[in-house]
Amino acid sequence: MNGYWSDIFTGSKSLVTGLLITAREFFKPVVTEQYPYEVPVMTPRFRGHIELIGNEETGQPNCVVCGMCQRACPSTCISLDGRKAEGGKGKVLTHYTLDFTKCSLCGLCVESCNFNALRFSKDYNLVSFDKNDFIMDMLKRLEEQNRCKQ
Amino acid sequence: MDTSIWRALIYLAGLLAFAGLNAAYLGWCERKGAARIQRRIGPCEAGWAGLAQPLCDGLKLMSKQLLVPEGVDGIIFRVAPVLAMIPAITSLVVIPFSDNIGARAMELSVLLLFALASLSMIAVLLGGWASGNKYAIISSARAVSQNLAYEIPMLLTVITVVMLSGSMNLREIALDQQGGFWHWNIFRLEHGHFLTMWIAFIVFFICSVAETNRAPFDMAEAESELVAGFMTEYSSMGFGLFMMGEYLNIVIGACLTTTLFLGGWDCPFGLTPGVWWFLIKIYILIFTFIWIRWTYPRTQIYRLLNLSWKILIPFSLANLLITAALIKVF
Amino acid sequence: MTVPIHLRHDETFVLNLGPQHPATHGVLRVKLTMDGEYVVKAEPVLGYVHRMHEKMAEDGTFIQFMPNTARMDYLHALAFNHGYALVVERAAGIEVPERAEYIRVITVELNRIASHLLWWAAFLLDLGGFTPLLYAFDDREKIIDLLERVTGSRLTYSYMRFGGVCNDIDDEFITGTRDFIKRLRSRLPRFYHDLVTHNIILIKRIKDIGLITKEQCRRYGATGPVVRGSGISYDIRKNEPYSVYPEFDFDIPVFDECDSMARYMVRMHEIEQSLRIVEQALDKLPDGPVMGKVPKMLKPEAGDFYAAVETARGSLGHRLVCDGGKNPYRLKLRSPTFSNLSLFGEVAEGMLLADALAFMGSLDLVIPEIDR
Amino acid sequence: MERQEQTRRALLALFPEVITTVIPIEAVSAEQSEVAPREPGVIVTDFARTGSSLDVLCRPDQVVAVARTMDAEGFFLEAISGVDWIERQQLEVLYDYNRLDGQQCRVLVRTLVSRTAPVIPSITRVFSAADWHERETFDFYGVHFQDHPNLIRILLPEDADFHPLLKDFMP
Repeated sequence: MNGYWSDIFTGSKSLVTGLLITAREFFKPVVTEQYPYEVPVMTPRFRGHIELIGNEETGQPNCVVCGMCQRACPSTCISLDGRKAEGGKGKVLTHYTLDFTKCSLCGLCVESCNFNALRFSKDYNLVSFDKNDFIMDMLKRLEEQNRCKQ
Repeated sequence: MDTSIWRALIYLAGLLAFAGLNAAYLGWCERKGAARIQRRIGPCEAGWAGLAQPLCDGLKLMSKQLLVPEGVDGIIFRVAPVLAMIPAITSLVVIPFSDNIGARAMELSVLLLFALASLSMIAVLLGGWASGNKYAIISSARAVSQNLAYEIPMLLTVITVVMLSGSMNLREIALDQQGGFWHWNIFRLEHGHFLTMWIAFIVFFICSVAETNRAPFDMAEAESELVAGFMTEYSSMGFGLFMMGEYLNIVIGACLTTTLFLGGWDCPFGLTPGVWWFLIKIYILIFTFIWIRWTYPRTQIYRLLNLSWKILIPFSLANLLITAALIKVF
Repeated sequence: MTVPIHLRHDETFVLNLGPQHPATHGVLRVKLTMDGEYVVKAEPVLGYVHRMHEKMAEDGTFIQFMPNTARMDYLHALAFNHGYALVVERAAGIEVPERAEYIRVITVELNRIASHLLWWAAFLLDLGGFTPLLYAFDDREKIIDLLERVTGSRLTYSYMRFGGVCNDIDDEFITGTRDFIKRLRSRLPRFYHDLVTHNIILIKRIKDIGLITKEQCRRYGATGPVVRGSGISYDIRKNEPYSVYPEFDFDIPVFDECDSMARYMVRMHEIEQSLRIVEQALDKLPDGPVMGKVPKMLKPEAGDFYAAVETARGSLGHRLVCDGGKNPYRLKLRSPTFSNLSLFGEVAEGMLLADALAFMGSLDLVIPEIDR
Repeated sequence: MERQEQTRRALLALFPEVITTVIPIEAVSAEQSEVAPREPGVIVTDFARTGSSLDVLCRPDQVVAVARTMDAEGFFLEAISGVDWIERQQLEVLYDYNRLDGQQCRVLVRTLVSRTAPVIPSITRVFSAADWHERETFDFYGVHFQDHPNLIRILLPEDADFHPLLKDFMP
């Protein structure tokens, strides 16, 4: 029989402590972040989709069209090509597209590039109704960045 | 009690308004209360602090298509939600809101209330059975066994109260407890009733939580096991009626507890009795319903039945005997 | 306690639990043959989120499979990275610098705490308690912010490379982790134990439910908290020490009541043990490089290699067969929940539906890890 | 380490006709490729290097006997994986056994089966864990396990008619 009474006693005591804890929580300030009004700040290492880095003065991409990032990508979402530079040394980038629908943000491409030509962008609210909006042309994006920098 | 038609019409409109507003805004209170306990904000977009949220929910529910799945027992499927609402609203008739506000003070109002409560249980059973969904059938079987197990201790505690105040009429019971909280059935200092009556209050409160299928006894509508219980196949206003029925059952449970134990419209210090005290008590009790729901996990069907048969019924029987003895002695 | 009743095997009906069901936390389908509310036969059906990771491993080079490892058990992704990195380092004989080992242990243990917190929240949700979920997510969010600061992603990390980790941790991460440890230690007794563990409703709900005997554990090859809840002290970090785990002193919580309550207590104690490990690792964190010397294109020599790692759900094994080329010839992923779930059919017989779901919650399933 | 010795002696009982040769570790991988294929037997391998302490090669029909010995020794079945050696037209099935108590000893048991008609006796009677692992190996490689309780596909859709992990499988 004592199991019966101790059950009732400990049981109701645990129920009451539970209630007190939630009661105390009831009066505490709100913890959640109201998204559309308070916009979260991304940490410096946040990995958005990749983008080209242009050197400061000329604004040309540092990329030398070596294709390392294209090979390093596990889901083959980078496609780039270039043409011979006039001066005959090295290549100039003509076309650099990222198929963001297949990208898994793993960062292998940025790591494989040893000409400091790629970095992660910081924008995270990318939304669109059309799938081909995510086939991004990086060159055009770099030109826009340069234009709005002037 | 003049029986002019105007009085009936006014009370009809008043009670329907009370039922509709309560059913809608209890949803809002629940979401706000839950949010506050979980330290978030709750609905705050629609209208100031989300006050228009119930309106939007109502419009959304009404605008959705009322889908009657094929292979379903058509008539019963449509009747069940309405059947869930009818007893909830009709039991408001006998609730004594205050001295002069009270639709009808019938002699056997306590009996009527419990008859209507079991009627809503039938609605749950029909709703679950008619929708032909396996989950719904399991949930309605659970709901019936749960309501059955919890009506017995509830009735036993009500018998003690009726014995104390000598009449089955809710108005008399409330009148008998007027004049300060020491007259309330829960404390009742004279004749030593205070010894056991608070146990009756706790037993009655637990049973009313179980009666309205609210957590921690929401076995019927257990989201994580039976998806949505007997309401799975209902969409738009079918589901809406069931939800409003559930919220109204909570309101009636709270009104009954206040009238039987907390002295109806009586002011705690016996000064200014009035309907506002009645409403304050109801909303405190409703808040505890919400508070309990967002604190505890769900019990399992065996524990639920054990709790009732092994703990609540013996306690209410003991309470019945002790009060009877005390009445006899003093 | 499952009431021993006579199951009427003729009057049964089949109830499909899943693949879309709130309690399965993923697309697992369990074909339940029910007699009333009792489970007569339970047969999990898998494959709804099967992506054939093992074929992907054979197509790409060694490093290109690293992002995949995080997509299997996204709650404890860093342990999967660690397991894959270990087996390839064992195959290619790569040395990992001391600091990288410590960083790996710190991030894996933080990820284990986050995984246990999410299990606890989802388990309580299965049992009907909604509020603890919010409290657990409040704590878990702190860990995820910390790990995002270091690795760059919140859930599916591909942070580890063969020979070390891809970027170093900074002082803000260290101070943030120390604050987190203090904060969680102060919250554990009140929000986790007083509100839930000692709650009579929860105790009655998971005590003596889902009894797994030692013999069943061995026959089904279950590992992790499931066996530690049945009295078997089997933890890869102690039985098959890898990385720098021998340098930390932590103990393995073992309960031998074999029921869901024991598994619950094992995981709650493991949170405290992981906090201890992270604290000691932060104190002894050496300086130095975080990346060893690794050839650009890895070509490990032929042979069979196996490495096991302790994830939050059990022992994750990688069976790597190399033929000397730059792609893994065959990579078998031994996922812990695959074996833990295989005993569900036998243990869930004769249980009530509500108990069977409580038992499934105590097994801590992550469906993409089962289906791979 | 004595657990490893005890297991080795127990396993030797299954291969009476072959004297075990404790080949030094480095030779293990070398001799696998060019020298004549190994005869069934038990080899001690360096745990730190390959992750398993014993490496057993046995004929397909001995698989159940090995499983019974392992069961008697108190091991548990960790995993069953298939490997498709397409140049040698052979399918290799690897059984991993491990210990749940403290003594660490992982045993790798391999069997070679022809690629055209891969048939192996099932060990589900001994280890229930094998039920799902064998169904998965059947699912990916088409290895047919005899008297398996219900040998149907586990991860791929029921009506799939291909075995993806075979080397000659083109999606």
